[in-house]
Amino acid sequence: MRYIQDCEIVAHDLVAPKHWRMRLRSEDIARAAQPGQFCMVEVVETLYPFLRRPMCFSEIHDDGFTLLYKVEGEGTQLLSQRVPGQTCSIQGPLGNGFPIAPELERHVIVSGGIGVAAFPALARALAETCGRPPEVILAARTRELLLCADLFRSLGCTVHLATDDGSAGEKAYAARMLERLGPGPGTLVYACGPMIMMSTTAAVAARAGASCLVSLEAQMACGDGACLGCVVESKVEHEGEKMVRVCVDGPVFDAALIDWEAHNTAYDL
Amino acid sequence: MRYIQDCEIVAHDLVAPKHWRMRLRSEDIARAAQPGQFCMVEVVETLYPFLRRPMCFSEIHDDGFTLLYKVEGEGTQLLSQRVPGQTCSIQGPLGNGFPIAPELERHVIVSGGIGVAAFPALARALAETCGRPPEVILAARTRELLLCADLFRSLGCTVHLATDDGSAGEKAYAARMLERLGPGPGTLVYACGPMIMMSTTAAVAARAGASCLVSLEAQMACGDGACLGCVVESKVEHEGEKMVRVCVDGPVFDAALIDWEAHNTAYDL
Amino acid sequence: MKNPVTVASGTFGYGEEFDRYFDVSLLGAVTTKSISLKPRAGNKPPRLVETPAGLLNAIGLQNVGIDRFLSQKAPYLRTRNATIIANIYGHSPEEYAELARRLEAEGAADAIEANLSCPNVHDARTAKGAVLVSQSCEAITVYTQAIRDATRLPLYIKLTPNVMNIQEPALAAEAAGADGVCLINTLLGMAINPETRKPRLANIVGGLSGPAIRPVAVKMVWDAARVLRIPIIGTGGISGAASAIEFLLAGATAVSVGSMSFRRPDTALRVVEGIAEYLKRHQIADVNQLIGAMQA
Amino acid sequence: MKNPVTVASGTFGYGEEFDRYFDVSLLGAVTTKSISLKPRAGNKPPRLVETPAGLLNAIGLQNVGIDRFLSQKAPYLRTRNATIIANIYGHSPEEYAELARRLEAEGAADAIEANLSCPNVHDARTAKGAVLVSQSCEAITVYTQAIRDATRLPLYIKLTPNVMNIQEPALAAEAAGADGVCLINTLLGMAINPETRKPRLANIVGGLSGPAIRPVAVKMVWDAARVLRIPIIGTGGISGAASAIEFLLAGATAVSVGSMSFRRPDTALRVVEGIAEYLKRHQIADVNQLIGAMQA
Ligand SMILES: Cc1cc2nc3c(=O)[nH]c(=O)nc-3n(C[C@H](O)[C@H](O)[C@H](O)COP(=O)(O)OP(=O)(O)OC[C@H]3O[C@@H](n4cnc5c(N)ncnc54)[C@H](O)[C@@H]3O)c2cc1C
Ligand SMILES: Cc1cc2nc3c(=O)[nH]c(=O)nc-3n(C[C@H](O)[C@H](O)[C@H](O)COP(=O)(O)OP(=O)(O)OC[C@H]3O[C@@H](n4cnc5c(N)ncnc54)[C@H](O)[C@@H]3O)c2cc1C
Ligand SMILES: Cc1cc2nc3c(=O)[nH]c(=O)nc-3n(C[C@H](O)[C@H](O)[C@H](O)COP(=O)(O)O)c2cc1C
Ligand SMILES: Cc1cc2nc3c(=O)[nH]c(=O)nc-3n(C[C@H](O)[C@H](O)[C@H](O)COP(=O)(O)O)c2cc1C
Ligand code: FES
Ligand code: FES
Repeated sequence: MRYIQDCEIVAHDLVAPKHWRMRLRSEDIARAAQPGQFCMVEVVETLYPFLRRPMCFSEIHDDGFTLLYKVEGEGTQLLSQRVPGQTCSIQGPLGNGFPIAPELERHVIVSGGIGVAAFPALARALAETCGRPPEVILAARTRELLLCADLFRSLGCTVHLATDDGSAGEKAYAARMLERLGPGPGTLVYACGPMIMMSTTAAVAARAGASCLVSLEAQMACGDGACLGCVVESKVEHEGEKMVRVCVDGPVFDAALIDWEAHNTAYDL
Repeated sequence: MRYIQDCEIVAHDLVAPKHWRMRLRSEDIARAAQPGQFCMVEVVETLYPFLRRPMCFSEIHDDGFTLLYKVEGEGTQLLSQRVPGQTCSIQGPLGNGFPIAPELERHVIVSGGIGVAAFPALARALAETCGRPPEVILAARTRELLLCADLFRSLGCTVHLATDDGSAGEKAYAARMLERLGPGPGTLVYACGPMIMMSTTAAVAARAGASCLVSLEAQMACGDGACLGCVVESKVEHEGEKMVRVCVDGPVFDAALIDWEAHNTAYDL
Repeated sequence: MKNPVTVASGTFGYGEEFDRYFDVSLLGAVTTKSISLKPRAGNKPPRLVETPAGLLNAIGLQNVGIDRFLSQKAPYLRTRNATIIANIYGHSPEEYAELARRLEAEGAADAIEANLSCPNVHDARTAKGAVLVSQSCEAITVYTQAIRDATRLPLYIKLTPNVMNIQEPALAAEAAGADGVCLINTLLGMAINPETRKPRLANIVGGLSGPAIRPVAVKMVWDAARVLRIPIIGTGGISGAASAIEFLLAGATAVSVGSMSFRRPDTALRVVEGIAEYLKRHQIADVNQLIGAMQA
Repeated sequence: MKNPVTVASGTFGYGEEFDRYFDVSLLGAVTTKSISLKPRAGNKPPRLVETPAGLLNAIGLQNVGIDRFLSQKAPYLRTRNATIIANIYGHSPEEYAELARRLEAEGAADAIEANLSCPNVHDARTAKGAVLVSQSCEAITVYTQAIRDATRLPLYIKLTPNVMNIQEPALAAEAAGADGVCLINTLLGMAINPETRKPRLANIVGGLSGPAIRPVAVKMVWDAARVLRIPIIGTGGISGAASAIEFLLAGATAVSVGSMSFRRPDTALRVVEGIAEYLKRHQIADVNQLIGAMQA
């Protein structure tokens, strides 16, 4: 099921500099949404910005869902000005969520910066279905950008903090932290964050024989597979195509399929 | 003095179907503004709608001013969604206000529909400087669109109501009401409303030997005399030009100078 | 067509992507993504950049190729009872003719739209002079005749706005046997990221679409309508019924909704409904009364 | 010019209208409204209609004429210490030459910009083929040479984007002796009110400007920069420093802020300041290092 609904903004708070949490009401979308899926958010009613903005479901509640986003440019800046009581048009859920595999031994979430957005919903689902909450590596530039740590702890997760400037946790890169946790063939790693963080994390997992899923970003117009704008190059052909669409073939991909070099060049990240 | 200021929205209320009253804070603009002048309002931060919207000062307070507007299209629709606490960029005051002439015997305001917007500020100024509050003819399509009647009464004005459907006051056109008040050579009529109402009011005044000032509308881009977009045809040349600019040569004009036929064709009203 | 509303090629996939939002058989027709003989991978990403009230794209005609179109995409649309306008793209008049022939032979299209105007399949750095087929009246003649000879299906020629006077290519298409023209394809454009100093599209140049270009498109439809006897499908920045009606009044016989489907997947359906509501409100019996009915 | 930022003709009046918002001598130059030999009344209203992220205008070159320009407008700008680019419009090469001669003789301009591209002074209903001077390379040559012979002031030729390939008219202007070109004037466009079925402009057709057209303008500047040796003034939808820098990176030597001055009268000054801030942040010593510095 896919919906386009005007959802009421229930709460909207600045949680760190330039980072906002917005709770929206929609029982339909909440019922249909899976961790790792995303929605397309209309940031303003008028047609500039023209396109919706993709945002993943950060938390999924009984009566709605929560977005967690960073102000990057014009669109998210305008979104941040909306206030509770107003409505916001949401299209979703879209894309493929994270597969939940209780049979695996170990689940490790590796999150960098705003890449954390999708993980509270995933952590809750894993905690509920796998018996054991996932381990979480939470990395960010600086202390105040380490988001959702308490939320993960409240779900029972062990949280390993890392910052680039050493202001909290370890002064280390996320991939290095993963290496030290000693992943193995029975480990499933879920990574989301800057491109370089995902590619290095994928490399660490590969060397250890662990599986690694990444959640990718790309410029999107439709979110529905129609515009062919959001493609990334895959190492393996998918239905005869070298180009896979982040919106419908992803956003969650097996890291081993992604041509990281091509992707880095394209998005310059 | 002209300002471009981000003014705080102090209050914003729906006063009749599709009609809003917005109070903004700015001591600078309030100090500089004259009844009949207008400002250019940025309805959204983003560039669609691209242009500001002209709105006259409806009331002028010590610490700010009030706008009274009707939702006509996209721009005013977006403006109506803003909430107190947010700011709104205002450019002004612009244009020429109403001349205040205490030496004249009689002052009659003739208002049609949202044309009433400029008159509360004018009525107060006249009441304060002329010793005697102006008479007001307040016409609208229907009862609930007769705005500001109590405000005028609180200033001591005699208010004559008229509606097209007879739901309040008389079922009569404003120009006809003016005729019955018997204006004469010592009377100054101030008219604002639909084009047809202003032209018929001007004709009544002319026949009675009364002066008549009208406040015109036109499509505006700059509000400052630069774009030459807001012109109307004048019967008399102004600095060698047949075309006069509503923004800087008006918006208040002597009705006798306006080529009503050309203006009606142009704006199709 | 049961109503004068279709969707613009490349903005509605193969129709199936939108089936989950509404019943696509309610549209006058579904116009599909440009199909070539061989599947095409398209350009490298980034392929999209948003611009003020618009969108630049350089997809590069990624498509599944005629074989998969015939075996999967068209049959699916048929199960949905959609009228199909198949948009085609080739590298020579012969390729276009071959595509048209196969589509007709397999009953996979109710009409053909030949894209002679895609801005994203040439290297912008070296291009000089006429680089799109529809920038040359001679080329339009040759291509249109070749396709005309290959099919009896209604044939629409899609033209580029990047010309000095749209009347010339439109008349060339008409003279060569087209049943109609589609106006407009995207306007050439580009954008640069000041922080990285790189072009925002991997292809550097792309095609501009969306509400931003609507005034340009309406003008071109009006220009063409004054000289053509064949119908025009008006396209460019339609965002709802009001803007669709603008195109009809300017002289378009039908309209196609393009990029706006990205913002609201059900825009085309809303346009169908909005036009019906408008006709009722204005007590107009037949939508054809609106065509070219601007009162200048 | 003390900095590479000016304003677009017709969007900044004669400069004096903006003097109350900031000191106009802080701009590289003030480009004034097109001036003709006789005063012009311009077109009938409505002359403006807003479009998505843009503006259609059909002012029709209303202006005070060269006499009042020389006696009032230029002297006022001189008292404000502004550098003046005087934009001129005539009905023949001789009229342009005469305007240039008088401006130079009276010291009323530091440079001349010849508007060979105003879309609002022809009857759109009957126009066929090349209707603007700058749609014909031959005409550009004749007009440019005539003005060139009349003045030694720096001469910029302002071109229309309504051509197939902007390189041709740009090269024609260069070959005929222009010191630079100004790209772009407005794109032809129109809009219709569906409720009244009337065109929204009394002139029916107008010129489209504003952020909506920026991608088209950047592309044309980039195209022209690859073949010209003379400087380009980039214009079209500049709304702040970031978009101004886009034009420089594409190859413009200077930029002019147009319609955005309507939205924010101090935009041009903000662009001056924003470019300075950008150069500092990126540790670039000279703004000229940005010109054509896109990394493709
Ligand atoms: C599937 C998916 C899920 C996402 N979930 C989240 C989320 O939960 N929280 C969050 O903060 N962000 C998320 N993003 C990224 C978010 O969509 C972009 O930050 C946002 O679109 C930027 O919009 P803007 O108008 O503010 O920035 P713009 O002015 O459009 O651009 C600012 C910068 O952001 C980049 N950008 C723009 N659009 C995208 C995009 N679609 N993807 C990646 N980069 C982009 C631009 O290249 C530019 O560098 C997600 C993206 C995708 C594809
Ligand atoms: C000097 C001046 C003072 C004004 N004061 C007020 C006021 O106090 N309260 C108030 O409600 N309105 C006032 N107006 C009119 C107001 O500016 C328009 O209603 C508004 O701009 C419409 O914007 P929109 O985006 O909602 O409508 P649009 O979608 O832009 O247009 C909707 C309709 O309004 C017409 N319109 C658009 N702009 C103008 C304009 N500038 N003038 C006249 N008609 C226009 C259009 O032609 C169209 O028919 C004033 C206009 C002027 C020129
Ligand atoms: C992402 C995208 C892909 C497109 N692909 C095609 C295509 O394959 N074939 C074609 O003829 N036109 C293509 N177009 C052009 C559209 O069909 C249409 O002519 C143009 O976008 C203008 O309409 P709009 O402003 O409503 O989008 C594409 C446009 C976009 C935005
Ligand atoms: C209201 C208006 C009036 C204009 N008048 C002139 C003019 O007199 N002469 C001229 O050469 N260009 C004129 N132009 C074109 C601008 O100078 C500029 O080339 C165009 O608007 C594109 O820039 P922009 O998108 O930044 O506005 C005018 C533009 C507008 C919007
Ligand atoms: S966003 Fe359109 S195909 Fe993915
Ligand atoms: S609004 Fe620009 S001259 Fe009046």
